[in-house]
Amino acid sequence: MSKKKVKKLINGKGIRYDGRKLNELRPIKLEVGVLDNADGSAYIEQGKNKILAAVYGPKEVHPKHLAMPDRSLLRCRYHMAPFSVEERKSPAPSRREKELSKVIREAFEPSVFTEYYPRTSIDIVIEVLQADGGTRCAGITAASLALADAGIPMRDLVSACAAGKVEGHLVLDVADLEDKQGEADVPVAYMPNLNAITLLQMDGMLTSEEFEQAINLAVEGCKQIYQLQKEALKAKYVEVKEAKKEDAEQ
Amino acid sequence: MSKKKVKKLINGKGIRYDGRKLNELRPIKLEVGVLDNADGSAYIEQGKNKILAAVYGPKEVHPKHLAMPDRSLLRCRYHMAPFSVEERKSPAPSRREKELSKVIREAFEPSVFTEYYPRTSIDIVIEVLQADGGTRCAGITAASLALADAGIPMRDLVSACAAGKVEGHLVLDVADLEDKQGEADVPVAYMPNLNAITLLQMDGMLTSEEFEQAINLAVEGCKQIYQLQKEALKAKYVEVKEAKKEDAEQ
Amino acid sequence: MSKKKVKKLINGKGIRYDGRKLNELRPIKLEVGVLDNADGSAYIEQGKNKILAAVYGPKEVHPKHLAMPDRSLLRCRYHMAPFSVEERKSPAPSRREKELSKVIREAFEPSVFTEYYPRTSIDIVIEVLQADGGTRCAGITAASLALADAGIPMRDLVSACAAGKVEGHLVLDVADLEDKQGEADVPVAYMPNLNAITLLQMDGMLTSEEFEQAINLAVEGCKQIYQLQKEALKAKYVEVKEAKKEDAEQ
Amino acid sequence: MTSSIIARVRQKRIEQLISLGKRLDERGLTDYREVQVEVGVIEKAEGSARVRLGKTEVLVGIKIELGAPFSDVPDKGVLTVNAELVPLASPTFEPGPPNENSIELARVVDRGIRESEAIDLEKLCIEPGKKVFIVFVDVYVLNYDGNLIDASALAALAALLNTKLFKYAVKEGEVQIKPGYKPLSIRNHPVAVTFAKINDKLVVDPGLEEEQVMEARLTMTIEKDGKICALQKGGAGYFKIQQILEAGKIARKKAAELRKLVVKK
Amino acid sequence: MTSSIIARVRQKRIEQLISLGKRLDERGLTDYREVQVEVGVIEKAEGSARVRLGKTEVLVGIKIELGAPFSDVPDKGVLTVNAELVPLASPTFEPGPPNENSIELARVVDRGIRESEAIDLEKLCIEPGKKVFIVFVDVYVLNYDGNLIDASALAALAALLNTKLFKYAVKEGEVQIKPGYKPLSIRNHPVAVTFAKINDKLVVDPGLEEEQVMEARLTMTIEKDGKICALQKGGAGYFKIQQILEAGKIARKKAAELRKLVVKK
Amino acid sequence: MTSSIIARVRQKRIEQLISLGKRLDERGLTDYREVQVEVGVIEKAEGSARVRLGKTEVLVGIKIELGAPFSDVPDKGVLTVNAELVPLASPTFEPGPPNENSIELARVVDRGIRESEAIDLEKLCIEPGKKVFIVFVDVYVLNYDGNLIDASALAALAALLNTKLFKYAVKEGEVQIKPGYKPLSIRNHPVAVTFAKINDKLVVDPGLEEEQVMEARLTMTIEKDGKICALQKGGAGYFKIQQILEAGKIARKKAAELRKLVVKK
Repeated sequence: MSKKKVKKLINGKGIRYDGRKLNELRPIKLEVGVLDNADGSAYIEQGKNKILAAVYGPKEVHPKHLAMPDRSLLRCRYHMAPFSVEERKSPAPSRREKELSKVIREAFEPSVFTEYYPRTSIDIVIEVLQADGGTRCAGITAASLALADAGIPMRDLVSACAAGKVEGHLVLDVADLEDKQGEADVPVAYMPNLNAITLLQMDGMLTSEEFEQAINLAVEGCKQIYQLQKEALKAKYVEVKEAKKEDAEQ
Repeated sequence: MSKKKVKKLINGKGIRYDGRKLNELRPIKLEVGVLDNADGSAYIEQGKNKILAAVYGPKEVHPKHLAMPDRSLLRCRYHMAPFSVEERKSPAPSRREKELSKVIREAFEPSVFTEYYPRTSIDIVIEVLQADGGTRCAGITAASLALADAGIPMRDLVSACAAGKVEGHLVLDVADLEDKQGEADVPVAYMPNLNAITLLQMDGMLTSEEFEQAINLAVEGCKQIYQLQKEALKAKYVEVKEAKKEDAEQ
Repeated sequence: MSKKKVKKLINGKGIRYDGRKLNELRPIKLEVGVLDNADGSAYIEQGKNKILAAVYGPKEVHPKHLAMPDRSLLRCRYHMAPFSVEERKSPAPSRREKELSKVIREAFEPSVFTEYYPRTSIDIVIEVLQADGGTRCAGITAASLALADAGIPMRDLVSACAAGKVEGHLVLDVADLEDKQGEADVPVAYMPNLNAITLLQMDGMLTSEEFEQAINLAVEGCKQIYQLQKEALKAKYVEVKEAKKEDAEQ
Repeated sequence: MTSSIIARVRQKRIEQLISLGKRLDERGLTDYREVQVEVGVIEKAEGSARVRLGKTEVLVGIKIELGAPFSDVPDKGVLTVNAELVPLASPTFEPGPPNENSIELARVVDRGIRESEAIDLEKLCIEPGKKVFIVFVDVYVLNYDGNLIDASALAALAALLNTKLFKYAVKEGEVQIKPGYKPLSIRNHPVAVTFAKINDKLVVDPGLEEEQVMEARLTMTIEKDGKICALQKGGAGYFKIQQILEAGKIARKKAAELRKLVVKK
Repeated sequence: MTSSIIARVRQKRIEQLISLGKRLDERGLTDYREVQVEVGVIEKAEGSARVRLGKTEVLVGIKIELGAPFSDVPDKGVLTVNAELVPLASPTFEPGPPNENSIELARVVDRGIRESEAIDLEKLCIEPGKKVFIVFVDVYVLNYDGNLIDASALAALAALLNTKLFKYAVKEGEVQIKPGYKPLSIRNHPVAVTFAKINDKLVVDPGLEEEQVMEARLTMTIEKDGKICALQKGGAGYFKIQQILEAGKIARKKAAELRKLVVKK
Repeated sequence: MTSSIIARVRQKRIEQLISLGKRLDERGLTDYREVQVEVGVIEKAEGSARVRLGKTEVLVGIKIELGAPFSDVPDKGVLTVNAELVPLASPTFEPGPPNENSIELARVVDRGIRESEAIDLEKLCIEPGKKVFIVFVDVYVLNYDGNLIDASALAALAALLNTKLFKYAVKEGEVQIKPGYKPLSIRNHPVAVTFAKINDKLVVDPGLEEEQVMEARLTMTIEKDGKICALQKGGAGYFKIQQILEAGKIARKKAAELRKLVVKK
């Protein structure tokens, strides 16, 4: 976290620079089934984040020696497009991208019934087309929908959201500028029905009281996002049903 | 194409800076069977180009999973020696070399009866020792002889030559300086007996009339080179026959 | 060898800058069985060199296609820690490290009864934690103990030591500064019982007389180190026996 | 085995249709699939465009940065085209460094832009031999259903036309960013038209299934005045001269149609 | 198969013990294994420390060099943490470029140092935008018996506290080394505490066998005033919020104990 | 299996011959195969030479470029030797980054040139610490029939002796190329002589089949006054001290013979 304060981010009334209240999410747009080739896919816009997620699988594992006799191999690739950030990013995966790929995969491990598909792999691909803070969380939110869209059985959807500390205030859904100038960022992935935290990281510094508030705030955010995810799935389901009806009527 | 005109390349009488007429090839020297280990090999000098081509195969494919049940796997590596160009080239294959390796391989695909040797590979190696413009074409011309030298059955020899546009004139067999200062370069690979164009690329700009002339000019060049290739093979064949006769006489 | 004389390294009485006589080894400390996971391990301090060696094997070869039907595959990795030298070294293996890995492996080939363990591999790992000249020799001395510690049958221990020429004098066990300012460095690996030189390299310039003296000097050094190796193994053996006795007595 | 039988049946079907002048999706032989172009989709990039060609979907983002010129052209900015076949787009795309397919794609797109001199690279020189603008054209394939070259070239052109360049001043050798933008100067409009040769006939804009059965591929990039500015033959087959000349005529017509979709009057 | 049966028996045993509040090596659930810290072990490095955590053994060496700052923080020195899982340390460690495990290890250690602002990076700036000190923290794993993060973070802290910075003067833009050293200014003391969740219970400092059966892993890095300065959940399982808050309390206590081993009063 | 029986029969045959002082190709034990040296074969390179040692064929090209010196020797030019085992040369050579064989080859050639101080690197310094000439020696193996080291070292020496350095002037810190060339200053002439130990006997210039059965390999590089300037033992076997000293005597003689082929009086 850079401590250089470039701009006042929260005004006296507790309103953030983008007009949000402290515990308010950015506008979120979710779409399910947006890519033709993938077995499942979803698109998320959250603030200026624009992220695509795709799922391929369950499918034959390549290379074969990675196949597991008792469950499916879950793989994940989190990747940012070269043009997604201020300064062009080399398309070769950075250390950051490799770490996030790992923790995102681990965020889905508790969700997916991998034991249903031994000797296969399920590949999650997250491509950040435009980054605006909180890409790992938004990527997880989208990827969970892509898994559902692919028909992969899950214990629960995974919803993800960060809380953070900015200019002394605990805030929900940390935006890019808040992340850069703020005091802490706590990304959380959560399965609401199981009360299970499946990803937890933190940059910054928080007292234990602040941390407790932050994690509760993030979990509240996850629950709101969970509702949006279910609506997005329902919208897709309805769309498909209507399309089928139309087909039948023709 | 750089448009900086460093030097007048064609004089008022249509004579090029190296003394050639517009539709004249550079001096070409072809030798077949120049390397001891390769199953087939050839050497070409065309202008100051000096290029070796070798063929290994048909042979067992390594790694095995690349083997194809119904035909031979044709592979090609076009590579420039670090000392072949003005400024030392890193020996790691460049993007250009990777693209040329692909299109050269595709230039030979229509020529080789790959179906005769299922589950094998045929490897074409082209090493540019000195580059003087038109290395891909000269490399193809040599590699075709190397394939013949290796006894690989072919529908026809592949002959290659570029046409181009320099100072407003269409010219045959574009040299390095003409390529750098000229307006267009159209490399063509051609099987004369089948009237088949197996490689076609272009840098530069041409009207459709110019393009039609250029491609016809390049094909004429290919036909001349075809004769030279056949002579080179005959020379080798005679040499081998005479060597055998000598052996027999001893 | 840089010829820049920064400092007088040998005084009028033939005493070296670190107080040693010309034919004197640096203080050497050897410890066997220092790492818990490795099948065998050893630690050496020689001057300021600090080097760990570990052996894993005989074990299944990975990848399998490298396995040999009639003997064990000996592999070696000589590697320097980034902080082992003045200027931080990138952890990616340098060309020097790759060459040394090869010649060190070849220094052990004549020693190990690889034919006893067909289809397996024996992996030697040498990690230079601090470098002070003569790391390849010190690494070999330690790795030989690690092989013994792993219970790998050997024709003889391999002992290694360099001789060199510094300010016109032939010296034993060349230190870093002597290597940098000196006229020649001749690292030698040797199996005393077989009178077998298993590694020999040289940087610098020597007349044939000097070379003969240097190689004899290095071999004398190896013989001294051989004694130290045997003592280190004995110390370990006694320690184990005593530990077992203690276990029995408890 | 079964799948290869199905594949052969499918191949036969495609070939039969084409010999009748028809195609699987009921297009004519020289018809493009539906083309959708959307620009400015990535606000943070200096330029961007998404092109859909039927189900093929490509996103191009343009970034502009300061850097050094090449030593042999010290007075020109630098154009760099890169293509990523991201694993989103197809079960056959593997993560990893660019392979020959993505390199070819990038280089064919590059050639069209470079040879038509679409970007005025001289204007991107700040200090000759020292500092120039580098234009990064990143082609990002999102869904692969055939004919990536045409979709990518079109998206690249649309993105370039949509690109803004920040204003700057040079003070004592240092470049200072000033408020405001101006459009990147684009003076030519190269459009790629790709043909597949199937059963010895030419079809434009091959879909994925057509690509899988085609004998050879030919891309012709046509600039705004109808000149050819790049060519690329691909695939294991060959073309007759006559086919290439015929392709040239079609390409000019098709390029003009496609160009209208991205170039505003 | 047999080995996997043995593994399952072992797993059962570990789980049963933990449900009784016990562990394989007779530690309590919140006990660390024996910790040994040795500093200055690599004289040629600017700083160094070896930490043993039971049989886990990690060496950290610090090198300081001159270099350029990042363009977005021109007035700060650079911290670079790298971790090597060298093949010495385990039969499962392969030579090669860093994999996701070594990258995660390095980044979690980095985060604790960076976020607690342990190093005063402003003081490592020599000439803004041009020349700064780069602090290389190289984590070298020598023997792997579980809980590399805590051992590495502790060794990194001990090494940093042991680091000397050469004195220098800047003359006409050139840095000149002067005789003598001063200690590197370290103003905070982050300590990582890692929990394994096994059979829904938390244990600290998991050994290798515990790591092999754990459901999930949680690392909390605690700075000198008891604030949390880095978090990392790992592993295929999950945590309940209550478990995380409980872990926070234990972590603060454990971190204070560990800190005493490396920070001299 | 059959091929390995044939190989063993062949091995026996080679060993028997050598015990009788003979070799497969009727050479004596200390005879080289026919050596052909051709210089200036690559006109565009600053220097070049092709050496044929029997059927082994190596091409060396020299390029000279401007660059920065190493920080620890700011007043010297840079020598860089690289070797490529190009897939032209043998069915066993795979494309890809240098492996341990090509690295060893390059480094042994490098050592002979560097340690004999054949190139006067001080003369290649243009501006200390800033700008020097870099001499790239690229070894390109065209046909592999054993003993690459001797062929490569000889070709490198011949190419260096054939190398021209462009003239230049330094104006305001910029190097300006001037018309004309002068020869690169070469002040020593290192020549490598390689021995194979087969059936406990030494043979020089081993051919490929001899390399396949040899127990060990020893290269001695001898400079113009008969001093040894580089050594390299290779292979899985060993040497007795006496064998090494004996090799030294032969090497000096052989090196003098080979040197005559490339150094003009």
